[in-house]
Amino acid sequence: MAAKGGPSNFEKEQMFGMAEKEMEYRVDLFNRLTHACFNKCIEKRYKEAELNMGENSCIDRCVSKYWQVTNLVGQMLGNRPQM
Amino acid sequence: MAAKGGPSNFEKEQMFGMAEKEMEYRVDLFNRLTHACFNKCIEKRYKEAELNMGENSCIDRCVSKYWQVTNLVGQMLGNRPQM
Amino acid sequence: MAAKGGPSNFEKEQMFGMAEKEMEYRVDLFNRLTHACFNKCIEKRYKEAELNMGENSCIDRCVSKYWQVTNLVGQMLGNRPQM
Amino acid sequence: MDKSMLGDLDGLPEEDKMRMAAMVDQLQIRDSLRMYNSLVERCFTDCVDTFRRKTLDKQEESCVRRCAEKFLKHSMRVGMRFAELNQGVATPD
Amino acid sequence: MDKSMLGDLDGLPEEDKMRMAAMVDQLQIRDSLRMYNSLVERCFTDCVDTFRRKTLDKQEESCVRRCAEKFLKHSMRVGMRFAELNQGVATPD
Amino acid sequence: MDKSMLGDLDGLPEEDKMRMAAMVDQLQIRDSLRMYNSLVERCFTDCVDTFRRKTLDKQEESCVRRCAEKFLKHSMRVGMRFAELNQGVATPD
Repeated sequence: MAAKGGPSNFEKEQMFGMAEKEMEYRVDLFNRLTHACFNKCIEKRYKEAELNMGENSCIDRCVSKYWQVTNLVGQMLGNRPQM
Repeated sequence: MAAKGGPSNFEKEQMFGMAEKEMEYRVDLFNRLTHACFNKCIEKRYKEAELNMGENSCIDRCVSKYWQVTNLVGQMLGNRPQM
Repeated sequence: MAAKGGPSNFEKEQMFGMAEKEMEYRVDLFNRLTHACFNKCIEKRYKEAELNMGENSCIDRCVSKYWQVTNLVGQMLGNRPQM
Repeated sequence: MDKSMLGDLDGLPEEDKMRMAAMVDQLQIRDSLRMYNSLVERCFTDCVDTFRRKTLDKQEESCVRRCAEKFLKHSMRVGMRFAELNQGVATPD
Repeated sequence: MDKSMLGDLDGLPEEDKMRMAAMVDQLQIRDSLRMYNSLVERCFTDCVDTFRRKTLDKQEESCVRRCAEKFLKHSMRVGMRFAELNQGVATPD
Repeated sequence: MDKSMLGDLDGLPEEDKMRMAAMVDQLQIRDSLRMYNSLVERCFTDCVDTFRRKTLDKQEESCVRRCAEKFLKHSMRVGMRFAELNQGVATPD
């Protein structure tokens, strides 16, 4: 199978597995961020189907702050070999 | 491998993958419904191990309403090509 | 492939699948336990980055009690063939 | 989970049927284990609130038993109603 | 989810590209279905609180509609902001 | 997660051991990434409550740092106690 100099089947499986985990991570991050900012910014009585101006600017800032928390925690974990 | 006219291995993988996602979806729906209706209907002090009459009828109506919400949201998503 | 008396490929897949589910179960148990005890024991204002003495002993007892609940519920489920 | 959700498998060769059945089994095992974990989490969270000892006291233990019992009965009832709805059984209000 | 997250696939043989694309498709399907389930759960939890009937009343139904509509708009806006951050677009406060 | 949970692998051929080890690695990577996501979610939820600016203020930032630090220490302690219980180490009350 791997007669040429390319990666072995085993290495390929590893590579596909890593790519899959990476995508799952991003999807999970996006979903948690979406729910966290919905909880922080959206008025739960749902009087209207539209986002109002206050909600819109809250969402933009919320995404930005969540992103910063992700980076901040990432730096902290980066300094810890056990992660 | 796929000498006969049947589906190729690649198509089979796709088919199995879709069947798996479909089952995961149903399990996920059932679990969320179960937890949502437990939260809505069950008295949390757990004075008794039996479901009382009020809880039983609440459960029946809760499942029915949850199902309707599923259909309602499904219709709304069906009208949106981006989902 | 399975010319020798060893397990067939199909049996191997089953075995790997079971081992995977078992590991996923333990990881899930550990994560839920960690979050449950964090909620029960840790003061949410985060005045300090250190765990204080009260939190430390709360964590130890919390893990122990969670473990007992796991065993207790496991016994109850063991008596039910439908699980 | 219900094996009937797989629909019509008759057209598949024997080998694929086995593989499909194995997949269903694996998903059921995963689901049972998750349900076990979530049941423990719920009853622990609802019943255990003091951490002065490292063993459950009598009251906590019986609360956990009732909680688990109740959740299982609840889950079974939900399962019945859910199956009816999946099969399109209509009932009056 | 964005296919661009896969980075540079040009080096891969055709067969592996197809497999990678199939994997992305599968993850997107799983994610869409989960999102559907979580949307239903949220709007049910926020909008339905009485269980004297087994059908949604008008008020509950319109609450669910607004909730779902609002969540989808929210989710789309979050997606746009998230994509900008992923691409390193800097904007003033 | 602990590799010892795999029990006795000695009976397996070399190829299967490699595959089992790869599976454990994959699960550990997935678990680490999920833990990272859940840590971010928790500390964001507990520490960030105002959205008048798009950058974290000093107070929020230090709250997040303490929260993450505390969660990691908590998680490590839970891991030690959990390992003892898994190994059946009995201790007095």
